[in-house]
Amino acid sequence: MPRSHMNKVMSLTEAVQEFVKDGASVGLGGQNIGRCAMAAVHEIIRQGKRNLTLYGCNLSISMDMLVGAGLVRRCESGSGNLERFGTTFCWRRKVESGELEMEDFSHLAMVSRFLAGEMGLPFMPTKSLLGSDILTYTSRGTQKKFEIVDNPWNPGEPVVLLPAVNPDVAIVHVQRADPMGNLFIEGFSTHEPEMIRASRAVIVTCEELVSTEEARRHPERTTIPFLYVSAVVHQPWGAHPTSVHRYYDYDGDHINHYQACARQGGEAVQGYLDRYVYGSKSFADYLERIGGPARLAGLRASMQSMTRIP
Amino acid sequence: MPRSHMNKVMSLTEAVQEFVKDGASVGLGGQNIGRCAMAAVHEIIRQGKRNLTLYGCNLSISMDMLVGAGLVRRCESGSGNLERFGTTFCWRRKVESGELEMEDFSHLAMVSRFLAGEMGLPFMPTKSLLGSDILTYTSRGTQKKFEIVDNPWNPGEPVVLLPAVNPDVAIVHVQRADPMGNLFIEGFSTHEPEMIRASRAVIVTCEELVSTEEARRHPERTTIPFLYVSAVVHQPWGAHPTSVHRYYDYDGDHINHYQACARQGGEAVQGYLDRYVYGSKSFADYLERIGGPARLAGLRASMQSMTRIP
Amino acid sequence: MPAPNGPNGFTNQELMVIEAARHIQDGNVVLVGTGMPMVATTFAQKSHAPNCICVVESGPIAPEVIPTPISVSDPKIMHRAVRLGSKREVLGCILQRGLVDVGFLGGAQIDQYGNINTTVIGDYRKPTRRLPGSGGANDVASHSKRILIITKHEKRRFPAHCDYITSPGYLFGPEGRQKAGLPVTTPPITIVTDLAVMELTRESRTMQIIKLMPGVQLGRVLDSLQFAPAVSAHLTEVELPTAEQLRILREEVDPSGVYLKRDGAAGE
Amino acid sequence: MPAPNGPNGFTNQELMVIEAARHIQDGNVVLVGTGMPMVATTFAQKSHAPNCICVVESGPIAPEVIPTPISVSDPKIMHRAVRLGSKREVLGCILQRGLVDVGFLGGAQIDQYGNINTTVIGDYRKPTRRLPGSGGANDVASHSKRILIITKHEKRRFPAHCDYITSPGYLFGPEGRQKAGLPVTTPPITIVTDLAVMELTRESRTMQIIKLMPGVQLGRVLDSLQFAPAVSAHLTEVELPTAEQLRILREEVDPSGVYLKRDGAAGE
Repeated sequence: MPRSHMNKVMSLTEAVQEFVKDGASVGLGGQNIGRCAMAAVHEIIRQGKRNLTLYGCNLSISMDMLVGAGLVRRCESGSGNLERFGTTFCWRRKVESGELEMEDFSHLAMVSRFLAGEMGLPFMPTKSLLGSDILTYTSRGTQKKFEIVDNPWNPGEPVVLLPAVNPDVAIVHVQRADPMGNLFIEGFSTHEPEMIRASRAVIVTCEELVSTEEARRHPERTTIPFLYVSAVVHQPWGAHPTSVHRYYDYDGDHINHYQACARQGGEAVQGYLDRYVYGSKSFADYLERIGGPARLAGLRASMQSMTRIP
Repeated sequence: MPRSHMNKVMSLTEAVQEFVKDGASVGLGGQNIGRCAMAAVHEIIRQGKRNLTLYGCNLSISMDMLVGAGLVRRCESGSGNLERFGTTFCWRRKVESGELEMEDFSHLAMVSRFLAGEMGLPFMPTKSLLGSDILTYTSRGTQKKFEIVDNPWNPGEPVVLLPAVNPDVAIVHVQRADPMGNLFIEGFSTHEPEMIRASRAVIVTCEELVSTEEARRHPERTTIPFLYVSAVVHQPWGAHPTSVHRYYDYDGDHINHYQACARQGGEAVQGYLDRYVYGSKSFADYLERIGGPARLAGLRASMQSMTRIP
Repeated sequence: MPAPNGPNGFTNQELMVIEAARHIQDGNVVLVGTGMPMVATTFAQKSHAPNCICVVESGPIAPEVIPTPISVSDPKIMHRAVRLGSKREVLGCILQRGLVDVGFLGGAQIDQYGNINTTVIGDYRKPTRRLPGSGGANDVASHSKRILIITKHEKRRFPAHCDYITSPGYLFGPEGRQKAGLPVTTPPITIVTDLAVMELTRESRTMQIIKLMPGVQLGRVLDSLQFAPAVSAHLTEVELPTAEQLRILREEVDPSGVYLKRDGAAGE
Repeated sequence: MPAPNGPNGFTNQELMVIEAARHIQDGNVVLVGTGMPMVATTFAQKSHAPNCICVVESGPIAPEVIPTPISVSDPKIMHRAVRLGSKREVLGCILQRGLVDVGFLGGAQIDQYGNINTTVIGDYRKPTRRLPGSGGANDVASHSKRILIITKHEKRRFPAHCDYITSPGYLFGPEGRQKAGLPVTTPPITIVTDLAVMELTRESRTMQIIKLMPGVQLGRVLDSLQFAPAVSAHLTEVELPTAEQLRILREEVDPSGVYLKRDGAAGE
């Protein structure tokens, strides 16, 4: 819970220092090439937070970069990939080599676990997973992945129970937030509503910092109320190279560049991180390195061609 | 599921004829003095649908009128009352006399049961109800009200499981809907999102019928997508004498009038129904009987004094 | 019937509201219904706890309530909320999730263990009087970190045991909540009436009288309970209201006297 | 490599998409990912099933997809949706709720029972190749009333048994799904490839070849499976596409050839 309800605006440096600890479980927002909290991920890498456990539904480039930086011990998720841009190569390599613990669920299973977490419940039932090998195999380090119980209202019918997830901290990038931490998400919201409300702390980066009057004027449109949010960071372009609906398109060239490094591994990944993360003093500096205003204007124009921009 | 996705607009008479059967389980929207689906309730009473089971969280005047008309066999809910306007007197009298089965839950318990229903699950856990007499007493006619299980992740910790509710039909009144059945709810939404998505059929009355373009322009603002909705009825003032946020205030005088009849029971209730329901050819006729445009303008002005009107 | 008394001419009903509000701290998240709980919480917000956050079970989160809502579905209770959501969001994702600091309740019967009955007087199957039922009260009593009860002090409201436990206090003794598996095992429970303040704590777990309203004799309180409560060794008198507190209560919180009667007759 | 053939100079990859789309009926609710499933569903919408409804696991409901999304998080897949919601709304309140008529999947391995593997090649604990994992596929296969699988026909993709069952087909035989307690016990499962159409039904429960692509010999299909499938007594050839179907596919569905290669080389 927040220290003050009224003003949670701080720098990303402060937010990561305060709310991401070594060994933390971290919930990652976004999906594939959309709305991944890249600025926050860069800052976690710069601060070298180690031994992390990552939770999400689809984990993509944000997860892969943390894995590539050697900060991740374990993942629990429904998938790891960037769809058309290929798999998450750093992740794949470390799962194959056994360096990274991976616990597999389906996307609905992960949503169900966050749903239990946000409702203050120890577990959530699902009718997915039955008969599949997701219930056959468990990762090293998993105590108890699931329980199958008999439906008390229909004896003989098996129901899967999955344990709640309450991440120590969630990292999300949204379109708009106010200083209290009221969040306005546009486009798909994936697993974020449940994950945010399930987390013990939440760091939010946003394209625009708006007044709380925005929430009070149209309170049905507030996606998430402030009660769950710990830190609000104003970070335009904070999801680059992934897209932010109604703000900018994904940067296919840069994603391909990252993927080429990630696929190669070793020095190529280190080189990418040196140039774009460790070597950047800030996310603003990174944005210069990826092409600056000219490239960003192109991504904005590409989004504009598809949808209303606010 | 709907016959056609594209146009579900029909009259209330048709909607009730098609989707409310004798013996049906009916989910009621609204709460206390807000957004109760009164026009739909009048039509159910006029068509004399019998032997109903009502589900809701707070059941108020809509439930009480159906009970007063002798159409209800059983209720499952968290409460029955109109707060400052007193209890639900027809309901109270029939529960006390044993003529009406009443199964008690808490509001969160009912929400949890609708949540199970909308998620396609047979049950939902909760940590409410433990230790209370809600788990001691069950109504006649209840097969199995709950199950207490041990938390597999924390042996020794009891967790309550509650059975899903999937009403045969839900009846709700909303601010705006489009012909497909996309719904736009303003103000509190109570248990309606879960109840609507859990129901096998849904009759929606609305203040305004809008174009589907409204949904496509701001798809984050659609409260409920059309997939769950069976019938869309354009019925302005359809929640009178309860309020509709941003459209009109509750009609305290008329609620007091109903309550005086309900408290007295017998001929007073019959007189109320004869005058306002059976005696009204339509809801428009009813609106004339309760005072017509002059009274309605006052209720709209009262809302206008409190909040923006669209 | 309590009459205006004290230097500022207040009623015990007014002081009851102010005393209840004193248990709300700045920054607290308070789950309230309408009536006295809403009056007391609004008073706290307008006096010593400007950053206390109201959440209302029908969906409003952090509204700036305008006087005087008479229902959790009253438009006045939604005024300028930062979020108008659903019951699941409030009762599930805030209350059951463990984020409510203070749960504020009333009740037809409150027994020596702080259990509350709002369901039935007499036998559940053959009721003398059927009451509205739990509403969100069972949930509030199960999950709030602290429970505040505000009620008019009448002997019939304070039986040794409730006819029906709608909302759990300490159930049947010190380990009652723990044995039942309730998520919050030792919430402080405070009962504020127009005669006295009583509480149940981690130590006591049955009702103890800790304060008396100004001018009220202990004997009168004891006579108005159907059980023998403990009496604090440090029994004190409820602090008098200031003129400013009374002004806020009368002018800003309930200006038309929907709940607070000026003539000294307690409202519902 | 299939070359343009037939009267309209189509590729088998194009016909594969059109044939898959024929299994979508007007008014169906279809849960799709990107790639071939999205291409085929968009084609169905623009040809014979204008009222078929797309839902996408990341949150979009009934979008009017513009060409050509490459991810379920691509803005193109959100275009003019009637609702942009959450994964819980789509995978929980639509899919698990039982409202999806057709679930559309691909897969690295598909076995004789229609089980799908997208998790791992080789041993789960010591993988030869780690694949992306389930995503929403397990959920789609568990809850859809009908399952459509579209894939390039390569022998390595069709083992007798999947190395890992990510998404359930009929598991290990006719009663497999029922014994496992899956909510949909006998979904028709249809596999459309660039060589043939195969299906599993209530009766068969193992894979049966029912149609061949134009000009493809049965022997070639049999050689491209690692198990011996049944062959329908009524084996037919896949119906040829019309010029209008090809025009829609090429001009309206994937005009820049993101997934559909004109030179006959199948996309991913």
